[in-house]
Amino acid sequence: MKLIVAIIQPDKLDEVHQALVDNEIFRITVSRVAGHGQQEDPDLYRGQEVAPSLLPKVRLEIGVNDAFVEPTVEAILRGARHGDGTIGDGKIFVMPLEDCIRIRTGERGGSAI
Amino acid sequence: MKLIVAIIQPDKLDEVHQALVDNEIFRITVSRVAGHGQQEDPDLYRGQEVAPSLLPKVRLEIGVNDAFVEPTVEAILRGARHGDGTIGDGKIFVMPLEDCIRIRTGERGGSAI
Amino acid sequence: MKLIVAIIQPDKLDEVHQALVDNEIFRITVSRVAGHGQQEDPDLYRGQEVAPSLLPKVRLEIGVNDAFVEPTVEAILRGARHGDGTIGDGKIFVMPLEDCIRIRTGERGGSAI
Amino acid sequence: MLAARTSPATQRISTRMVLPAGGLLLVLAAVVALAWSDSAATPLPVQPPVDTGATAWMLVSTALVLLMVPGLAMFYGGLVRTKNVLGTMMHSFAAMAIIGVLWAVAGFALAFGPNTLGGWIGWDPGNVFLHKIDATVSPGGVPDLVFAMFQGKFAIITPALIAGAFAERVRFRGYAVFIALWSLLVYVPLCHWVWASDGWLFRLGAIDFAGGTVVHISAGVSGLVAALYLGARRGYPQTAMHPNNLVMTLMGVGLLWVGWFGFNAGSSLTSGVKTAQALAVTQVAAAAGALAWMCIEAVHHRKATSLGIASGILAGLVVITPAAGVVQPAGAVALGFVASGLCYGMILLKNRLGYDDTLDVFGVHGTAGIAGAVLLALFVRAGEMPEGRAAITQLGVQSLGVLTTIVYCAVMSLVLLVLVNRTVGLRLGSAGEMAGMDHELHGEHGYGLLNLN
Amino acid sequence: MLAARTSPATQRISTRMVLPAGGLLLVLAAVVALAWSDSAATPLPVQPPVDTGATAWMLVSTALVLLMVPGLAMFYGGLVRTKNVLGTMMHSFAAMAIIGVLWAVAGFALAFGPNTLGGWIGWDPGNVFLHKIDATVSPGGVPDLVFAMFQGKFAIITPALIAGAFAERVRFRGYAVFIALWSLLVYVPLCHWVWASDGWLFRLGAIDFAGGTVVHISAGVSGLVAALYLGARRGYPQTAMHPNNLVMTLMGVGLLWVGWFGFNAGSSLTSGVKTAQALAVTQVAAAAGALAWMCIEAVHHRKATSLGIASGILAGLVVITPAAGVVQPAGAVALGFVASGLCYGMILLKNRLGYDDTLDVFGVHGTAGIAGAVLLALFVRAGEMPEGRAAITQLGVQSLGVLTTIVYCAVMSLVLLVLVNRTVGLRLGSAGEMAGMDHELHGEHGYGLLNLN
Amino acid sequence: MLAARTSPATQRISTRMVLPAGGLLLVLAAVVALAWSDSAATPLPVQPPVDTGATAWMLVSTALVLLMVPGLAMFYGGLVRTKNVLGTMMHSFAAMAIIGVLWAVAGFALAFGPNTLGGWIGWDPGNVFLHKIDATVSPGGVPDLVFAMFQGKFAIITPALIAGAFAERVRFRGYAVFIALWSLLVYVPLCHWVWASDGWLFRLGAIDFAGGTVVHISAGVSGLVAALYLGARRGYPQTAMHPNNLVMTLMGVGLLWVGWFGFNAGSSLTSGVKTAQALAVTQVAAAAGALAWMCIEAVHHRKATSLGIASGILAGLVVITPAAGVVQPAGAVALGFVASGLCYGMILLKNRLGYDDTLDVFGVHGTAGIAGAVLLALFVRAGEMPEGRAAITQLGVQSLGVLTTIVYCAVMSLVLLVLVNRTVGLRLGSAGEMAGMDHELHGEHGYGLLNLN
Ligand SMILES: Nc1ncnc2c1ncn2[C@@H]1O[C@H](COP(=O)(O)OP(=O)(O)O)[C@@H](O)[C@H]1O
Ligand SMILES: Nc1ncnc2c1ncn2[C@@H]1O[C@H](COP(=O)(O)OP(=O)(O)O)[C@@H](O)[C@H]1O
Ligand SMILES: Nc1ncnc2c1ncn2[C@@H]1O[C@H](COP(=O)(O)OP(=O)(O)O)[C@@H](O)[C@H]1O
Repeated sequence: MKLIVAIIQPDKLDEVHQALVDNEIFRITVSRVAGHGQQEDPDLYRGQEVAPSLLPKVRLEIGVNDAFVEPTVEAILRGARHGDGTIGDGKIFVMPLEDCIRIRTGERGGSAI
Repeated sequence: MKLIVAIIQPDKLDEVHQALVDNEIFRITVSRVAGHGQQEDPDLYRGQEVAPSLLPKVRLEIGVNDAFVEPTVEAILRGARHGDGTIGDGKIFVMPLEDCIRIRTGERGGSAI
Repeated sequence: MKLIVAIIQPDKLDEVHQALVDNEIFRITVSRVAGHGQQEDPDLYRGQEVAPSLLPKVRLEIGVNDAFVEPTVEAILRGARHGDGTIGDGKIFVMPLEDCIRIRTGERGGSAI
Repeated sequence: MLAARTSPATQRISTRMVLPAGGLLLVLAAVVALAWSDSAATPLPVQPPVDTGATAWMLVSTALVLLMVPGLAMFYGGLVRTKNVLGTMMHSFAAMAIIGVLWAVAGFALAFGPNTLGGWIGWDPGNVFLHKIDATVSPGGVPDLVFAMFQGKFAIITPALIAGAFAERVRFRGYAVFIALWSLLVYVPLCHWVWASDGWLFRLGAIDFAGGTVVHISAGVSGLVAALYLGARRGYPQTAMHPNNLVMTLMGVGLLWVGWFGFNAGSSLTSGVKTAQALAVTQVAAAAGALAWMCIEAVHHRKATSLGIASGILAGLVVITPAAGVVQPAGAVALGFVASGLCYGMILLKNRLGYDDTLDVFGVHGTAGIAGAVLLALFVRAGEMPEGRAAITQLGVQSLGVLTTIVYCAVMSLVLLVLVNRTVGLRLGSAGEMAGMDHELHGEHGYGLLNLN
Repeated sequence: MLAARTSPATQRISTRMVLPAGGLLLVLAAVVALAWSDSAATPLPVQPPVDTGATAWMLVSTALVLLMVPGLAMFYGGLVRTKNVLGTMMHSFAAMAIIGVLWAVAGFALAFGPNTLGGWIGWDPGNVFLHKIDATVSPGGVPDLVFAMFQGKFAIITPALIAGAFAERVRFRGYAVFIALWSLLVYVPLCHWVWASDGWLFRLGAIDFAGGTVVHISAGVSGLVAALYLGARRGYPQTAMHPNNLVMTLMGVGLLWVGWFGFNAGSSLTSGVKTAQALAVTQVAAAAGALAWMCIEAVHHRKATSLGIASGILAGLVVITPAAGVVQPAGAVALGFVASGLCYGMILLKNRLGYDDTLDVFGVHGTAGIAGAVLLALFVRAGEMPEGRAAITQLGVQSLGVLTTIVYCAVMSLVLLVLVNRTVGLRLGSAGEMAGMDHELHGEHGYGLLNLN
Repeated sequence: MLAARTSPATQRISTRMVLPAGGLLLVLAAVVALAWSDSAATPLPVQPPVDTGATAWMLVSTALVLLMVPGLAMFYGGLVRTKNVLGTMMHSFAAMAIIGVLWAVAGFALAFGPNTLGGWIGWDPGNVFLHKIDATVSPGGVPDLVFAMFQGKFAIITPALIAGAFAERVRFRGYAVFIALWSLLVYVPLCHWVWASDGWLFRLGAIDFAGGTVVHISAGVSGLVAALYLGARRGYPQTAMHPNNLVMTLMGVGLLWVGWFGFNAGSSLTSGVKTAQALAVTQVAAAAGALAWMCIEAVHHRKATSLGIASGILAGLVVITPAAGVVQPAGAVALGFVASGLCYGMILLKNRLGYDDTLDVFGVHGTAGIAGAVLLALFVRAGEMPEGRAAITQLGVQSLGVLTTIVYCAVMSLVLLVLVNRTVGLRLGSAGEMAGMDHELHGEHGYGLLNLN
């Protein structure tokens, strides 16, 4: 099992979500975060361009069985890109997941994902 | 050492927190997230039921020594269930944790947890 | 590759960020969280001190190549301490990271970090 | 008495309104309206001329007191937890809806009609739906409808104030029924006693310029009884419960201050020197209350809080309410200082006693209301008391009024609370309380910040 | 006609103002101002005495209607998604800026000048920049400038209302041009027909006390046409789109209610019995609307929502607008109930039909506006109709006014929408819509909560 | 002089009030109040009759100017970082508390008493606690207490404006002492010079209708001096510091606009043609300012921001303040345009110079205030200047008034800043600045969204 964490642009959440559903990944956890990378996206403040050091991003957290790692990554790549890829499109991190427990039933492991 | 991430229902935070304290887990980090799973929990909007694709959830992050994994999981299971378990009660993920550093002292490893 | 998660005090975000940049770590993801540990930091409410069970904290998430683990940890320690270390200064967790994908290009592994 | 004066039909209407049902009412209202719109053609007796200036100020005062309702919603809404913000604000808005209709249908007729049932309440069947005063003008030159609407706003805000005492733990349905009954059986009689020209407290010469007893003591005491009867919130006081939005609370107190000018200076029912005096002391007492609370906190905790300044403003505004037209600025400063001191102490006492008057309705409105109603006797302008009366006598009269109000409100509120809780249900269950009123009772969330798409 | 009356110079000014360019205008304005400040020295004819009371109330009403603009911004702003909150509020504020200037430059002269172009519009070149009425007083004793400003606020709020129908998907630039044109070519003629003393609907005896047709039906119908022409938001209705801040929506509706007192009671243009009547029914209808909506939801979904209560307030306020000075409280209750029922039904119908009238401008303002303008004939006071006219005849006249308004607004709005969309561009592109108006069009974010430093 | 006129006792009171101590004061106030409530029985001389209409409008204006204080709190509060939102709002609310009391105790007596100390200030010991004017009516028919309260609101808002210049980096305690001193030593003298009938600038025929010099220039200049003396925020300008809640800033500017009607039109001290003129130009100038700023941004950055529209509104409102009663709508449009242009330029200049006038108090209030006070001479109605005076002479007089104000404020503010910073401490330490004022100084958090239980 793996835990996949992806940082994407907020405006792509819908499309990523759709792409995941298309690849049969139905369960995700989402949060608002702020990110610093290469991207610059200034706001305006009284006549001045202000480039915030932290830009709003969305963080996805998805626990998957090993077979689903590639479909998940592929779905995110498909949904999260602006055009052919633009600076700020984000990152995907894949981490080992040792166990997963469904709270409702207490089930463990792959079937609980 | 393990890092335990749990996604629970917001209204169970208090009880989970209490259950953790009962099992002598005192340090946690909490954040608001939104989750998509099997649960549906519609809001009303001008006479219409609107089922949001993302429901409010709470995310717990707890670093523990190996001996505390089971007590932690057990406490969460105990505190987070609605009745005998209801859809939407959430998930627990257990990940390997290679190191832990207490910023205040610089201590490392199990004693820093 | 490692994923480093750090929980720090909100007022130290700027300094930690600067310290990371000084150590040539340029990409981070930040979120607001709430933490429970040893620290107590009461608010006032109509003449009464109210110690919240959860205090505002900032969570950093940084994916790094192995060689950068120590510089990252060192930068966080340097930036996040109040004086010589004060209760509530936070924790750093280091987790194994199996893969990293840059969404823009689809690059994988160490070069995508 | 009541039966002899009204036709059974109208009577049935006024009873039915208590329950927010409305379907049948719609038809009835239409019929009644049509009937009356004809009869309105009958010529009116000669009227006093309209004083456009006094009327203008009373119209404005009505608008200002209305502004207090969203102000209160914001003040209270900011102090509860995120999951209850809408439910708490709804308490104010529902009072607007329910009492707003009820007052026009029967409340005004009951409060300002001639004594009935031995003076317990008034009743003027001609003023069901404010019919009789449709085009009449008071001797002061202000159309009676304006007075009725101005008074209606007081009737709205009083139950909304109570809601703070049992915030975060009541069912909306029960609340709606409770305030409807409370309004008819507690507020309306009190209002009649104190402000109707044949009310017994009015006749005794009790001074209550803008509602210290009628509004604040009644809300404070009823709130206290409700808080005690319904019990504390789950987890109180061990769990720290943080205000979700003190920023909104500050905005709310700003609107309350502005609206209070209408509340107090409008209670002069004219636009002249008395009005100016009421406005001036309102301003000064609020500032003094805020300053005093700030100083107390600075001494007690070395920090002045924004909630403290807001509470001080409120304490100052409440304490001056009964006294607005009758004391001078120096007295207002003194009252403002005293009020903040007493309220601060009362809240500390509450914390020690451990009951859960959630937003300190008794702690602020009750305490400062009592202080104002009693102490005003010490600061009153010489000419304002019934001729030849000594300050000490007036103090006695004031205390009598206050005591009666406390006892009446406590007893009646308890009866109504038990009644509503046992029938419709008032106290929210533990699961609902955990989930939060907003989603549980109203199917909504206050802030959608997390919903990203 | 128009050409014959104005000098080419002034004409050019009034045309140019339509585009928010301003550079040249500044110079022109300065010149004009200097020229006029001299000419103002010519002695004025004898004037009616000022009624300070009526003037005071009209000044206040002007301020209250202005308060509705931020109120509307908050109401609308709270209902959209986080990424569009500022852009949506900007629609109200931009109306303040654009129509605020336009009205002073030419709008008032066009709306309240004598009939021109066969009565389609008015025109009084002396009132460009409100010059002629600088110091005149109306027979009612209110300075004409106050009336012009009061009316100007109506001109501001009407296009701001429309914006709710196409919220979350228009370009700011196109919106600015659209409302400027719409104001001159739709609002101003309507306003002239209904309220100018030589307007044809006014002469027919159509009753529109405070703008049921001019403001609400026109905004509702134009909004509907715009929603249909521009199409739905990306993802509507599959994607659930949650209000970002219902708390703010509640605050907004509170301010709207308060402001509406100015809107309706101010439309009496005096401070007397008629004003009191207008204020009373406004209050009662709003409460009745809220109560009805609450009850409908309680029956339909077993939950009363805060947005429901807010919508009911709005429905009640809109329905009473055309009827404010002419019905009695009982009629107001009836109208409030009917309005909430109809609006609730209309919104359900919209959901079934699937078009995206985003914030239900037609569902609330159009529906309740039509209901009020037509049904008021059933509840009107006997003395309010042109002598000897039967309720049924009045109903016919009202319907004629409503139908004309609907047709005129629908056709003209469509023409303007096509025009603006094809030239300046009105519909926002898909990428911009995904990114959100706030950052895309205005370079800002509404809430900076995530920015920690 | 001062000593000769007051009894030592009252003098001590007025001095002591400067420090927010209050304990002793309470007792004193009570004594004084009791003493006076008796003496108030002495018969008053024959008074002018009350004009209820003018009084109504002045009461309303007082309420409207009070509304500006929460409006300002919201405007400023929204622009700072999340950790400072309450502390910033507290600056406005504390001004309400401190100056609110101070004005009643001694401020009014100092500002509007007869010349003393060679005309530097006024003093009327009878008006300590507004005693002498308790029941008097001005020749215009407005009770003097209303005027005193109306003026008191100006005294409150001016120091609150200054706070924007050193937002996010001052201690609350020092701020409280600073504004108390500033109010007595800077505001009160200025107010006396310009508005008291024996003030030297008033006598020179300087036109300052509603406070361009007294309020805006004084706040702007003092703010600038404070920003320079206290230095920039930690990290400024490298670190981007984002507004935490532009949504609230927009709400705030809405309330400011509404409140400004009271500010400007209320300054006519009546309810008539002059009032109407003041209200009209206020409306038009604000709209013009907003429109101009919108256009400038659209040209400069291809995007119109909501903060831009808000700033333009403010610029327009400030520029018209000194000119409100004396220019015509065309002039108001011109002034609004010019003001936005100048303020925009001034802020760009500030960015280049690098000093940290955090919320652009000088950039907006100072700049537009100066522009308005000087340029009004070009647009003034013929009849408004002292007889026979040419525009150019008036321009000279205006410039003299402006220059004096600038110099006086700059010098005195600097003295007070140094004094307070060295004694009580004004500049917040680096650790406190990082932690944020809300938690550090007030023990609170503005938004509790993260506190989940
Ligand atoms: N190594 C990393 N650790 C943590 N977050 C990262 C890392 N790299 C990228 N991110 C996140 O992804 C976002 C996009 O990164 P950016 O550098 O702008 O894009 P790209 O990698 O396509 O050039 C950043 O704002 C940050 O939140
Ligand atoms: N595989 C997963 N990856 C990430 N989050 C998950 C996963 N499974 C569940 N969640 C989180 O847990 C929440 C509850 O899941 P749900 O499917 O409703 O409950 P259950 O598993 O009990 O049926 C979801 O809203 C989501 O936030
Ligand atoms: N084992 C842990 N798991 C998760 N979060 C932790 C853990 N230990 C500390 N934290 C986070 O770090 C913060 C600081 O911890 P605290 O105990 O106050 O400091 P210290 O360890 O220096 O005494 C906590 O509020 C919490 O958010």
